[in-house]
Amino acid sequence: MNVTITVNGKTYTHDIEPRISLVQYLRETLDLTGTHIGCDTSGCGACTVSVNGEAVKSCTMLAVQADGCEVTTIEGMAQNGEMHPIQAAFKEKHGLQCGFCTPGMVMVAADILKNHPNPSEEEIRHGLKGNFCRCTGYHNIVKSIQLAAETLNE
Amino acid sequence: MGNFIGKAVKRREDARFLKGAGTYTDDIKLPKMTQSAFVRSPYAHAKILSIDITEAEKADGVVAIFTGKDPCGDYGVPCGWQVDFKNGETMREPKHPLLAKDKVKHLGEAVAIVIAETLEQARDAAELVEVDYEELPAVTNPLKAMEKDAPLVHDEWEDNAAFDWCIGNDRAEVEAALEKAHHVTVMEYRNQRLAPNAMEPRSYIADYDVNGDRYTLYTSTQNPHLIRLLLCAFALGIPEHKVRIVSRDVGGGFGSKIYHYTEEALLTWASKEIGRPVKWTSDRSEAFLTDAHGRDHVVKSKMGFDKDGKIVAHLTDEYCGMGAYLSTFAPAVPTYLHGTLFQGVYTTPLIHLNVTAPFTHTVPVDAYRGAGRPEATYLLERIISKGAQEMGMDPVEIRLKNFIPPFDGVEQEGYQTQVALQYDSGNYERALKKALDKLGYEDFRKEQKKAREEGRLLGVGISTYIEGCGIAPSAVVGALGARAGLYEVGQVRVQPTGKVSVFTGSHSHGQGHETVFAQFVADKLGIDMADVEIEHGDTDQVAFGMGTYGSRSLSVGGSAIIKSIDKILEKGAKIAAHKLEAAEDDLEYANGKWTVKGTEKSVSFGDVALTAYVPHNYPEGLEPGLDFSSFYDPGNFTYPFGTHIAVVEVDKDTGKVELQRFVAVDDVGNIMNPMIVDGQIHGGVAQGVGQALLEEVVYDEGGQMITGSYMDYAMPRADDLPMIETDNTVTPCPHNPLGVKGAGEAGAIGSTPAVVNAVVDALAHLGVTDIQMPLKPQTVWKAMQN
Amino acid sequence: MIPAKFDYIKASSISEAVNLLDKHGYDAKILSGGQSLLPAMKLRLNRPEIVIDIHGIPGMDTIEETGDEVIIGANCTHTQILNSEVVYKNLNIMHQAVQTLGDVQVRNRGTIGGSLAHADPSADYPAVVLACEANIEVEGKNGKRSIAATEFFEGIFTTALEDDEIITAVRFPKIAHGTYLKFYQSASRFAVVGVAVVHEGSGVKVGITGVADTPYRATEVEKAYNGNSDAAEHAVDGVEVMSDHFADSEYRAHLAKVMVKRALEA
Amino acid sequence: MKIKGNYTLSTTPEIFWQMVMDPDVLEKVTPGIKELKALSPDNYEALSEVKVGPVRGNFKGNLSIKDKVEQEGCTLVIDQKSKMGNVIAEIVMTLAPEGEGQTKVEYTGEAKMSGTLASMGQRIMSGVVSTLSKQFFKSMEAEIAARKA
Repeated sequence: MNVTITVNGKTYTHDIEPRISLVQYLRETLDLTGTHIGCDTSGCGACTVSVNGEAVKSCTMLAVQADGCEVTTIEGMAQNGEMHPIQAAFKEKHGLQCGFCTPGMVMVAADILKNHPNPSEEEIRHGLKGNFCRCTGYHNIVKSIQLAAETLNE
Repeated sequence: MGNFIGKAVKRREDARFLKGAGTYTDDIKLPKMTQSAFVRSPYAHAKILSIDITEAEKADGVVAIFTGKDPCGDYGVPCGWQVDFKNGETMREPKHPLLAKDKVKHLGEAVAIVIAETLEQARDAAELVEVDYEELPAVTNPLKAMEKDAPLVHDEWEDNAAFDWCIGNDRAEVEAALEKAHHVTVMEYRNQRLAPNAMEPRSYIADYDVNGDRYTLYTSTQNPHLIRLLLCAFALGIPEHKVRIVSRDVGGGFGSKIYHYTEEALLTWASKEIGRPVKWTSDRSEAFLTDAHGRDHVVKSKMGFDKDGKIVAHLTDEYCGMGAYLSTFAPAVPTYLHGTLFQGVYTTPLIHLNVTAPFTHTVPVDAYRGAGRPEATYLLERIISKGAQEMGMDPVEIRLKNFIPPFDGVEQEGYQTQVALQYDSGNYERALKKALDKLGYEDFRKEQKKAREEGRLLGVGISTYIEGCGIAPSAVVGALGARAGLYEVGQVRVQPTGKVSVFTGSHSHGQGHETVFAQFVADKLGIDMADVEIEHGDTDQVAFGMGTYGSRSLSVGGSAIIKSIDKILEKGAKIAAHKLEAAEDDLEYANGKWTVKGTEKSVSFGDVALTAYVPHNYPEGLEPGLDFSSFYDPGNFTYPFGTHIAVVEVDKDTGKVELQRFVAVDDVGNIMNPMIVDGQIHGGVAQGVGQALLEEVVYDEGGQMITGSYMDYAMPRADDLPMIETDNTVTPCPHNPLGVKGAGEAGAIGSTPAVVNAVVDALAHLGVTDIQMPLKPQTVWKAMQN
Repeated sequence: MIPAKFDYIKASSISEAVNLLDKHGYDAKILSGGQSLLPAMKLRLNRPEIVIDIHGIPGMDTIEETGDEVIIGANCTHTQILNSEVVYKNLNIMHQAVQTLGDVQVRNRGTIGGSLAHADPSADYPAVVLACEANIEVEGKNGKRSIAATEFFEGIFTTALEDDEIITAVRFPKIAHGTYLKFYQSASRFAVVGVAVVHEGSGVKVGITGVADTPYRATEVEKAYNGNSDAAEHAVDGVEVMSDHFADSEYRAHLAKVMVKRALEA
Repeated sequence: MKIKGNYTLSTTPEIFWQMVMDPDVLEKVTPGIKELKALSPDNYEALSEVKVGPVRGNFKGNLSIKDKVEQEGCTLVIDQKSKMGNVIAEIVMTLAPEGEGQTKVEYTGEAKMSGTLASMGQRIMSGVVSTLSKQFFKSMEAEIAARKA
């Protein structure tokens, strides 16, 4: 069926099978491979993108459900070549190692910071519950989000 | 030490990862690429009566379907390490077929591959393949696999043993010492099976080029060259120069991406068969069923102490599950990577370990972060703490009594253990004391006493670990059964402009080689980091290599690069001397230039580089160019060590464990980039804590896996962990040029027993002396009730 | 993972959804947030031929406050409920429950109607609607009806909904004093035991999830309560307690008592 | 997976026994059964569709009855295959008269699952079985009522 979705500010119309998930659409049709697939059961959060300003797991949303929506992926976070303060904070605090869970982490961090501009460590950890990282032990991810909060509040 | 070495330089690979611009294998699309799906066994053990592909072949978009009856069924993947029986019988090495032909031997074993135009079509058609099985009895527990009437995994042998093995002193001597010991502590437990769960599922694309008769395999591997070797020489029998392995960004490995998997070889074969590229990316559900698992030891151990708490003897028998087939490194894990660590950091005079390695109807087991060393450390650090508890001693006191005294490997000789290895350098007491200070051990004990009076259950657990990594001297591993050398290769090519390209056989899957390697290369050459580029992960680009595992990249891969740098500087000096019209001996190299000692006369690195490639005015008899490749084969393993301390509170009503603090003082030798070392420790600790508290692959009696998704397999999430308090002591490695030891596995090795010791400590006054991992609330609560 | 093929229809009104459901009945599934349905479809544990998307139907995603009630539209996401002032002030027990539910991303998509219709035996909402004595508002081809929460859950994943009915809203009485406590399964984060306690005068109403194959009212606890939290001992009276590799029935029964006691004392 | 339960039906063991032994009745009351074809006495080929909550799929396989002791009990052997995995179950059913013309049915057994059903659905499946058992007896009760009427 025909679907119109705005991704990172650009509007696309495609004829897609209803069973195609949003993440497949992003990766296969739009070649936006920054969003990753880490599991089948909505458990790992690697596929997190923003739909109408809210973090969602794009493996657990059909592309047809996103008809008419505004989607932001990791590729849409940097502006004019400048990393978003959250991305910059992840680099500064070594909040990533293999990089696979990272796009999902950045996208969920944006949601956490939207709802908690001055998050406590507990609020950050609570907010990261839906995202697995197997490399960092979360330590530096928490630090990255704390730094991002400071930068965004400046 | 330099501008970059030892500094927390930010990672250069981060920009692409943070922008979603990394290139993981599943991100790659090739023209005319097909997709594939596997038909996998729903049984742990069954006869394949028939496979009917007629309906599937008719499905939309199907390009080809192959089963074990096709030629690919005659190929298999090899094991890379041979450990023979104690009685001299050769290791039993079953064929590990690319597709099962007559029998399936573990849940998830592939019986057919369906290749189609799209992934959806491949999946739909795979459902239409009808396989008729006759289910057979299965065995999943290593101990039960060695019972008399256990179902056989491989009919060609009379029992399920793949090999057996022992190390250490004479068994009778150890037994006699235990007889005479003042106190003997006994432990029996299972070091549970774990699923590595790198966040990137395995992914492969095979592309056969008919014109050039060449194969390219894009693979999410930790060691591209090793895969090429195994694929070419063992699995498919194709010449190595016809094969290119490309492994761009890899999303974590933790061991699980070392091995040569059947899917890699099968796709490579199939691509030639259909004349088009074939892709396969694992689902997480498939990953649980087919990625090599870790651990799975059944352990019975005794440690004898004298009346002062000094260890007098240690005897252990283990049954270490191999799974249904022998994975690439599997035989080495419970033997040479495990038994050789039984000395720990203690002066134990008598040690004997006996290992039986049975096949079971489960997915193969192989190296998982730490590989054999976490299992050794868990045993030692638990049993010494249990011994202390039983004898009424403090866990710190018993360790101090038994520590090997400090030695630096230069002034003092390396420490020769009872179990083959010679430790390079160590100061175990210093790390322990630093960790105790960081924690505030005495204050904690007071707090704990007060808490107990209030009915709260606080506990502290200590683990003073050592590991052997940076494998290794090839002659040694060869004598121990390795079928490959374990050196590393580093090529340094100085471009005519003075920029430097480094080609390394080490492969980063999160470790940050592009940054750390550039740090020391820039410093050694006295140039800017921006002028150094690190290349890896493509066998057409990098001469040779053995890959990244066993915390070896910096100590082995880094040393190979250093060797090439030395050659560059040696040759550069000749060119510089010629240009400066001075004797080589009169030159000194610093800050990127050769200077005639005591003068202002100098020539820069860039000038020399240009001269090397434009040799108009050039030393006679010297080859042009500035490009060297070196093999480095280390003289010994490296031996990082440290102390990990966990503080927990146990909910007395529910048994739930809260990890409140974790202190890690690690000695990984010299540190190139403290930020990255800390990061490695954090991640390792999280995985070790995962094993202690959460993780376990559970197969039921029939061989079905009941923890096959993130709904049932628990891994640490952000709210399961506290901030991890790290620190270091530095005892340089005496035998490699960087003085480094390795940090990748340390966290996972030291942390697990620290957490379990802490929980047992919290419950000690209730009479609890041991609990089986993982320490699920239910398990802890039940331990408290007995 | 890719679901088997299906047809997708987006309903623009409740009556359209009901008609579609009536027409396709057995072959159709309602999609609201999809957080439970889509994973099951991807694993091909479920393969509806028709998926009727009710997301976006006007009027189904509002939270309203009337004199003594809070009415939550079935399509309200968990996040909407979590962020609602009305819920926070008048139905704080729901606010507490939503905090423990899933994760940020799941809460952003999943809906209360979807969760209740799915009737997972370990979901959080069922305990709360039982303790609050909420009413589930449904609409089918025979019109609208209201089902008392106590009549709604019939078995594991089984509810009193007819094949042609969909949930349109949930009507809660305002609750001044209520507590939701959860002990979660460490992998799925679903409830091993979830306890909702509503205080009313000197009595309590207790809803329990995760323990049996159906969420239930712990009537024996309610009878024995009388201000004394020892009544928690009756938490699993007459209940067949579930068992799995995370919590066997002995431990789960014990946990139920512990959690009920804590909730009564909160 | 253990299966265990009991149910009291408002009919005598004699009548209940007759009903259970009648393939037409079995086909009618067993939830999801679409077709029951007798292969030999007490041995049927069954086609079924199970739909409980998140799980829905077509099953195909055998259903047989053994160890029959008239009006006292028997063992049901179920061997069903599907794309999601297979189910093999042996359920021992015992009947005892109870009160005025009633029958207490106790059933106990073990079900073995494989494939996705086993790795993904353990928690779900125990509930599915209990729901299906309840549905079976509910339908049986309805059938009894219909016969009485």
